[in-house]
Amino acid sequence: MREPKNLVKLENIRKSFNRNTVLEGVSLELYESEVISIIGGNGAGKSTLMKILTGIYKADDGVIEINGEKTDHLNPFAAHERGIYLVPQEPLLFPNMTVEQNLTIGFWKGKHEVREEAEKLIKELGWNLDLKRLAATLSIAEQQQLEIIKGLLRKSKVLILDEPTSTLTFSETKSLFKVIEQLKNSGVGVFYITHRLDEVFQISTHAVILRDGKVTLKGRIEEFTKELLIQGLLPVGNETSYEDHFEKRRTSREGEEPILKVDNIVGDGFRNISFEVYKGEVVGLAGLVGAGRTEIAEAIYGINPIEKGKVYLDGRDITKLSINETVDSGLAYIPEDRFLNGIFSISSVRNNITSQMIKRHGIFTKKKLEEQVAHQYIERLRIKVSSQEDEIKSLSGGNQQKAVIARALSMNPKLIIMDEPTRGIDAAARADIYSIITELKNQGFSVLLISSDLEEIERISDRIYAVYQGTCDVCLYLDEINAVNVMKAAFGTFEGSDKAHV
Amino acid sequence: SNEGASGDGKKKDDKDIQVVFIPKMTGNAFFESGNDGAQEMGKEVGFKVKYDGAPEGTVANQVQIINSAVNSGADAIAISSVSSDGLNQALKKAKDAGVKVVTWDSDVDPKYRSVYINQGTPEILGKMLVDMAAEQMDNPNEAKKIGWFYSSPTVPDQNAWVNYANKYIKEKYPKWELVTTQFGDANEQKSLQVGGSILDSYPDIDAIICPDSTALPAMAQAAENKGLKADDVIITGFASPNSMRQFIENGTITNHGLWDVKDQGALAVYVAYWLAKGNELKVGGSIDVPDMGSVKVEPNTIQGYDYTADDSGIIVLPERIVFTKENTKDYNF
Amino acid sequence: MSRSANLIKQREFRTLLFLILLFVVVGFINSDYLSWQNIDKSLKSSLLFIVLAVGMTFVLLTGNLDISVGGTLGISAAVCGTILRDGGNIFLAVIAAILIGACIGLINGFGVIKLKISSFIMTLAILSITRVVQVIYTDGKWVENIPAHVKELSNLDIFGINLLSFIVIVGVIFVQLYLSKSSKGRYYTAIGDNADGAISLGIPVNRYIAYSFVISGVCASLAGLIFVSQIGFVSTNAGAGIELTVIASCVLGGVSLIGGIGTVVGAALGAIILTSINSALVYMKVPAFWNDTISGSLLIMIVVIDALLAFNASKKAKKVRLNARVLQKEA
Amino acid sequence: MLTKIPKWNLALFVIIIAEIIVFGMMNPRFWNVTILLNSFNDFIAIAIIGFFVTLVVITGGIDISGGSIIGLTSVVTGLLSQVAGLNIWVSIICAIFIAGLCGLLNGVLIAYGKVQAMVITLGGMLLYSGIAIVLVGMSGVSTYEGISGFSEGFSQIANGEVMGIPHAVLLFIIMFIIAYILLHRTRYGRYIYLTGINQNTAEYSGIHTKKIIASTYVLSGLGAGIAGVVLTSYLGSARSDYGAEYLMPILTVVVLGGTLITGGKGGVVGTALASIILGFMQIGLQMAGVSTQYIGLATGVLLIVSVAFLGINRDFRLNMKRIVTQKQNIGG
Ligand SMILES: Nc1ncnc2c1ncn2[C@@H]1O[C@H](COP(=O)(O)OP(=O)(O)OP(=O)(O)O)[C@@H](O)[C@H]1O
Ligand SMILES: Nc1ncnc2c1ncn2[C@@H]1O[C@H](COP(=O)(O)OP(=O)(O)OP(=O)(O)O)[C@@H](O)[C@H]1O
Ligand SMILES: [Mg+2]
Ligand SMILES: [Mg+2]
Repeated sequence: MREPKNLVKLENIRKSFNRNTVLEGVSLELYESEVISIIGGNGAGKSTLMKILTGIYKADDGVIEINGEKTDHLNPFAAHERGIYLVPQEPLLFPNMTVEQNLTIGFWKGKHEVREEAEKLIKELGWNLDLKRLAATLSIAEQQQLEIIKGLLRKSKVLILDEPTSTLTFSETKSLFKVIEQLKNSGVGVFYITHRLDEVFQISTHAVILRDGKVTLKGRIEEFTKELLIQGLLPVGNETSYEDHFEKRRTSREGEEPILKVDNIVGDGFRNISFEVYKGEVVGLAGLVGAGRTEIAEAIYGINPIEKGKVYLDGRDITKLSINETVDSGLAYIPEDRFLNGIFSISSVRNNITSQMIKRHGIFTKKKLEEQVAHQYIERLRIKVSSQEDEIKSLSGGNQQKAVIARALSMNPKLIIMDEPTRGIDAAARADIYSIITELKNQGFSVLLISSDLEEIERISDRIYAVYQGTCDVCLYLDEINAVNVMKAAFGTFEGSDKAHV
Repeated sequence: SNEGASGDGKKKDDKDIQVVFIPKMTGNAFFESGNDGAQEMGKEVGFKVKYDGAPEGTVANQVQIINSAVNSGADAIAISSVSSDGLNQALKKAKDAGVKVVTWDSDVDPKYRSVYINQGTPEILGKMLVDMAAEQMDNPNEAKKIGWFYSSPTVPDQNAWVNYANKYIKEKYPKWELVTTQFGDANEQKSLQVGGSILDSYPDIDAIICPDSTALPAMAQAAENKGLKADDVIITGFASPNSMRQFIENGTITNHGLWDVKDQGALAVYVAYWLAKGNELKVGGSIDVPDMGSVKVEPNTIQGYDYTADDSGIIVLPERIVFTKENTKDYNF
Repeated sequence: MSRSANLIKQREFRTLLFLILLFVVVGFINSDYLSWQNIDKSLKSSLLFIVLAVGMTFVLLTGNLDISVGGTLGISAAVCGTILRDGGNIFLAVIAAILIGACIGLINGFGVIKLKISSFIMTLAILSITRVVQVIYTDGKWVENIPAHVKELSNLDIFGINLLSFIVIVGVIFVQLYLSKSSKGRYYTAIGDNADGAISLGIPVNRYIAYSFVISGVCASLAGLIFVSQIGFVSTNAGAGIELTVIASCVLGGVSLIGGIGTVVGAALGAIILTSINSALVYMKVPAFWNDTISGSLLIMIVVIDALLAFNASKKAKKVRLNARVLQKEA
Repeated sequence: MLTKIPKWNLALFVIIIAEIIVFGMMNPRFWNVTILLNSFNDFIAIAIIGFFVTLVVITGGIDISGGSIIGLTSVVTGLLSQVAGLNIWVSIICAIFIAGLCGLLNGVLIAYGKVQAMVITLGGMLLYSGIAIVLVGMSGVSTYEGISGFSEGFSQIANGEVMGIPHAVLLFIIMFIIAYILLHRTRYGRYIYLTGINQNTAEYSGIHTKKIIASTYVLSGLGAGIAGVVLTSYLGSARSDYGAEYLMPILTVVVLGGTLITGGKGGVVGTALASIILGFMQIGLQMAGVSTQYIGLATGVLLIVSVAFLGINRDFRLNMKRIVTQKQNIGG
C-alpha cells in the first residue's frame, strides 16, 4: 500500500486583525481520505484559519504547502485551481441570481453539465431545492444547503466545511454525512468545523482543538471522548461551570392560563396551528427544514399576517398587533437569520443590545443607562468584547448571537421565541444560553424554542410540538421526549399520542 | 470716493485698479466673447480685469461672487445680472463699500448701479427679432405661424424681449399666429431634440425665433438634419456669428442678429475703470473711450425707469448687427 | 427558460410597456408621434443617453456609481470637437475619445479600489475636476464650426434607420449577450450582488470594478463623440447635469442602485423613455411651462407603479411557494 | 477630551483652520471676522439642507429635491404675501408647510412604495420646480421677474444682526443644534441610524422603519423650506429658480462630512464643518484671485485628498503600503 498523499500542510500560521491576535502559530496537516474536525470556541480562529487556507485572508506569517508545493500569494482563485474549496460558515450567495446561476458562476464546467450533476446530487441527498428559485427567497437553511451543494459539485481535493450543519436538522445532516463518507473513500480530504460534538464522532478520522490561537490537542478520533473534547475547549480553571444542570419539569397545568395561546391560526406556509405555552415552560417546535416553524414564529411576532385564528399573550389578543405593540405586550423574538434580521452590523455592541430597550426611556437617549445595561448583559452572557464600542460585526458569530439574545432579554419579556438560538455557538456559550434559559424558567418566563439541533431540543424542552409540512398535530410530553419520537414526529409518522388529552 | 474700495486709505495706482467682470454664467459663447473684449480693453488701457462667473447662472451665485469681489478689495464690478431685483442687497453693500457698479447686457434696479451698458431696450431688441423674421417673408402681412424657442421661462432678458416682441406682433402683424413657445434649458442636447420636435409637430410653421445662443444653433442644426432650408422655414434669433456662420453659408438660415458683445464688454469694464479712477458721472455728459470715441450717457428714462439721480444713467451701444451671408465673415466672436 | 429569468425579463418587459404606453398615449393626442419617422428620431435623440446608460449599467451592477460621466462627455466632446474642427481624421477622434474615457475610468477605478474612496465621492470629485479641465482646455470657448462631413455622420441611414442608431442597437445587444451569457460577463452582477461571495469564488473583484469604470468612461467619451456629431457645437457646459438623467434612465430600466440587478437593454429602454418625454411634451402641445411638472410626475408615476407591480409579484410568488409546502389535508 | 471627538471631525476642523491661515496669507482681508461671518449667508442654504439630508443619507436614502423645494418655497412665500396679500409670517409658515408636504410625498413614496430614493427625488426635483413655475405662471406674475417688495422685517431674517453676529450665523447654529439633538441625542436619531444599518433588524426590533424613513424626508423638506425662506429674504425677491445649483454642493457637504453614502454612519457635526470648509474655500479662493469657474478643481482635489488621506477609512496606512509595495490584494 502506498503512502497517503499529503494534501495540505500549514506551518506556524499567524494572523492578527489590527491589535487582536487570532492565530499564534498554528500547524496542521491533512492527508488523503482524512476528515479532520476542527473544534474550538467562538472566536478561536477556525474560520480565519480556513480563510487563510483559501486565500481570502492573508496570513501575517507562516508557510502553506498544498500538494507538497509551497504557495505564496494565495488567493481564492489560486486556491480553487489547486483543488481547495471552502463552504463558508455564513452563506455567501448571490441573492439576485437563481439557485442554478449560483451554482454555475465562477465554475469552469458548462451549464448543462452542472445542472445535471446538481440534480443528481440533490436527489442523492434527499434535499428539496428548486434550481429555478431566486437565492434571495431561500431560507437560511436552504442557503446553507445550496452552499454545501456548491462545494460538493466542485469535486475538489480538499473540501472545507465550516459549520455546514448549523441550521440543518438531523435528517439533512444524515444524508450529508453519507456523501462526506463517499468523498472520504474516494480520497478527498475534509476539514470539518462544527460545534455539535456528537457529529465529530460520527464522521471524523481526526480531531483538532483550537484554543487561544493555538492547537492544543490533536489526534485520531479514537483517542477522544466527548468529555475530553469539552475539557479541551473550556477555559482553564473553569471546568465545573458547564456541567449539565438542566432541569426539566412537568407541573400540572390544569386550569392554568397559558402565557401564549395560539388558536388555530392560518397563514402563508402553515395551516390550523394551535398550541399553548405556560408560565415557566420551555416548549420546543421540532420539524424538518422547511416545515414552516419560522413562518409560524414570525406570524405570532407580527411580521407576517395571520389570515385566520387568534394569538393570545397572557390573555390579551395580540393577533393583529404591529411588532412594536407585540413587543410592548411582552413578547421577544430572536430571529433565525442573524445577519439579515438580527444584528446592526456596523453599530456598536452597546447600541445593538440597547436598540429595543431605549424606547422605554423617554425621548432622549441616556448614555449612562445604556452603558450600564450593556455592561450588565456583556457580563451576564460573557460576551467577548474589548469594549462596548466594538462594532458587532467584528465579533465572532457566537458572541453576536449572545448580543442578540441580550437585546431580547433587555425587554424583560414574558415569552421569548428563540429561532435557532444556538446556531453557530460553541459548547461553552451554548451552556451559557442553556443556563440563561433555565434561569428564565425559574423566574417564570417562558420560552418557545425552535431548533434544528435534535439533541438540543430533546434536552431542554419540557414539551415539544412537531411541525410537519405547515401543520402541527403532535405534542410530545415530558415522558415521551426522546430522539426517536422527535424524529418520528418531525417526519409526520408519530402515532403515540395527540393533543386531544391536553 | 474710492477710499472705501481700496480699504487701506491710500490712493491706488491706476494700473492697480481691479474691475471684476461678471457674466450671467460661464461657458456661454456670448459671455465669453464679452470677456474677450473686456480683457483686451484691460490690457490696452492698463488695468486689471478679473473674469468671475459660475457655470450655473443663478442669483445666489452672482450674489456670492459680488460679495467676494467686494470683500477681496475690487474697485469696480461690471455685471450682467441674472435677475432684475435679486442682486439689490448685494449691490447696495458693494456701493456702500465704495465699489463702483456697472451693468451690461442685463440691468438691475438703477438705484444700485451707476451705468448700464445697454445693447438696446427690450423694445429695440424685441422689434429687431420680429423684423429679422418678417424681412425674410414674401408678404409678412398675411397669416403666418410662428414659434418662440429660447432657454427657459425664468430668464429675465429673453422673456422681456419676447414679451415686447409679442406686443409688437399684435400691432404690426396682427395676422400672425403664435403656435408654440418652447424651452431648451440652455442644454445643447435638449435644445436639438426639442428643436427637432417643433419642426415635426408643427410642420406648417413659418418662422421660429430663437433669442438664445444655445437654442439658435441647435434649432438650425435640427432644420439641417431634416434637410430644411431657409425657404422652408425661417429660423432667426440671437447668437454669436461664429456659432451660426456655417448655417448661413449652407443656406439653412438667412440671417440672425446680435450686437457687438466684445465692444459691450470692453465698454463695460472701461466705464467701470473710469468710475473707479474717481471720475464723476454726469447724465447727459459723455465719456471718451479708447478706440470707440466718445459715448454719451443717457438718462434712465430711455429704458422706462423713473429713477433719475444724477449719477445713474445708461449708455446705449450704437448699433446692433444683423448677420447675413455678406457680413458674417467680418466678425469673429 | 427558468422562472426567475422570466421575472427579470418581465422587468425589461415592463419598461418596454411603459415606453409603448407613452408613445400610444401621446400618439392619441398627436398621431404624428407614432410615425416611423418620429420613432426613428426618438431613438436618435436617445443615442447619447443610451450609450451613457450602458456604461453606467456596468458600474451600477458592481454596486458603484459613476457621477463623472457628464464631465467625461464634456472633455471628450471638446477634445474630439477640436480635433475634427482642425481637420483631424474621424478615427483619430475615436481613438482620442477612447483614450480619454479609459483614462478617466482608470482614475476613478484607482480611487475606488486602491484609495478605497466610495465611488460616489470619487466620481463626484472627478466630475468637478474634469469640468474645470475642460474650461482650461477650451479656454472657456465653444468648439464651433464642426465640419459638415462630421455632422453628416449622424444623419446617415442604413436599412431605413439611422446608422448610428443601428450601431448602438447592435452594440447594446452584444453587450447584453456578454453580460448575461458569457461566464465572465456575469461577474459584474455577481460583484454587486455579493462582493464577499465573489471574492471567495475567486472572481477578481477589483479588476472587474476597474473594468466597469473604464467601460463607463469609454462609453461616456464615445457619447461625447456622438454629441459632437449630432449637435455640431460644444459648449463648456456640455453634458452638465446629465449624470442624474443617466442614472434615472438606468433605474427606470430596472437597474438597481445597490448593485447586482439590471440589464443594459432595460437601461437603454429607460433612456429612450426619459428622452422621449421631452419631445412628447412638444407633440402634446401643452404650454411649455408645464414641462417640468409633467415629466416629474411621469417619472414618479412610472417608478412607483413599477415598484408596486414588482412588489406584488414577488409577494404573490412567495405566498404561492410557502403554501405549496403545506400539507394538503382532506377537509 | 480630544479623544472623544471623532477623528474625522477633527480632521475637518484642522482643514478649516488651515484654510483660514492659507487664504489669509493670500489675501489678508480674509482675516476680517465680519467678512468671514457674513460669508455664512452664501452657504447657509446648503448647510441647512445638508443637515437634514444627512439624516436621510444615514437611513440609506438620498434626497436631491432640496434645491427645487427652495424655489417652490420662495415662490409660495412671494405669492402668498405679495400677490394674495397674506401676512408675511403666515405666508412663511404656509410655505414651509408646503415644503414639508413635498418631503412627505418623497418620503411616503420611498418608504412605503419601496422605490429607489434617487429616482423619486429626481422626479420630485422636476415636479417641485415645475409646480413653482406653474404657480407663478398661473398667478399672472411674470415668471422671470421675481416677486419683490418684501417688508423690511422679512429682509431682516437673513440680513439682520444681533450684537454684530449676522443672523445667518445664528440660524446656522440653531439649525445645527436642532439637527444635532434630533440625530445624536434622541431615540428618534438612534432609530435613524439603526434603520440605515439594517432595516430588517430594525423592523424585527419593533421600530417603525417606514415612518422613520419617511420622516427624514419630511425633515429634509422642511429644512429646504427654511432655506428657501432664508434665501428669499437674503436676496430680497422670490424666484422659482432659486436653489437649482445646490444639488451637488448639498451632497458634497454631506459626504465630505463623513456620512456614509450607503447609510448607517455619519453625523451632522461633520456636515456643519464640511459646509464651512466649502463656503470658506469658495470665498477664500475667490479673494485670492481665482475665478469661480476654476474652484471646482480645488473642491474635487480636496474631496479626494481628504477622504483618501485623512482617514474616513481607517486602513489608510495599510492602503498606502499596498499601493507602494504593490502586493497582491484580496481578489485583485
Ligand atoms: N474581518 C475581521 N476583522 C476583524 N476581526 C476579525 C475579522 N474576522 C474575524 N475576526 C476576529 O477574529 C477572531 C476569530 O474569528 P473566527 O471567525 O475565525 O472565529 P471562529 O473560530 O470561526 O468562531 P465561530 O465558531 O464563532 O465561527 C474573532 O475574535 C473575530 O472577532
Ligand atoms: N420569498 C422570500 N423572500 C424572503 N424570505 C423568504 C421568502 N420565502 C421564505 N423566506 C424566509 O425563509 C424562512 C422560511 O424558512 P424555511 O422555509 O426553512 O421554513 P422553516 O420551517 O422556518 O425552516 P426551519 O424549519 O428550518 O426553521 C423565513 O424566515 C421566511 O421569512
Ligand atoms: Mg467561524
Ligand atoms: Mg426556520
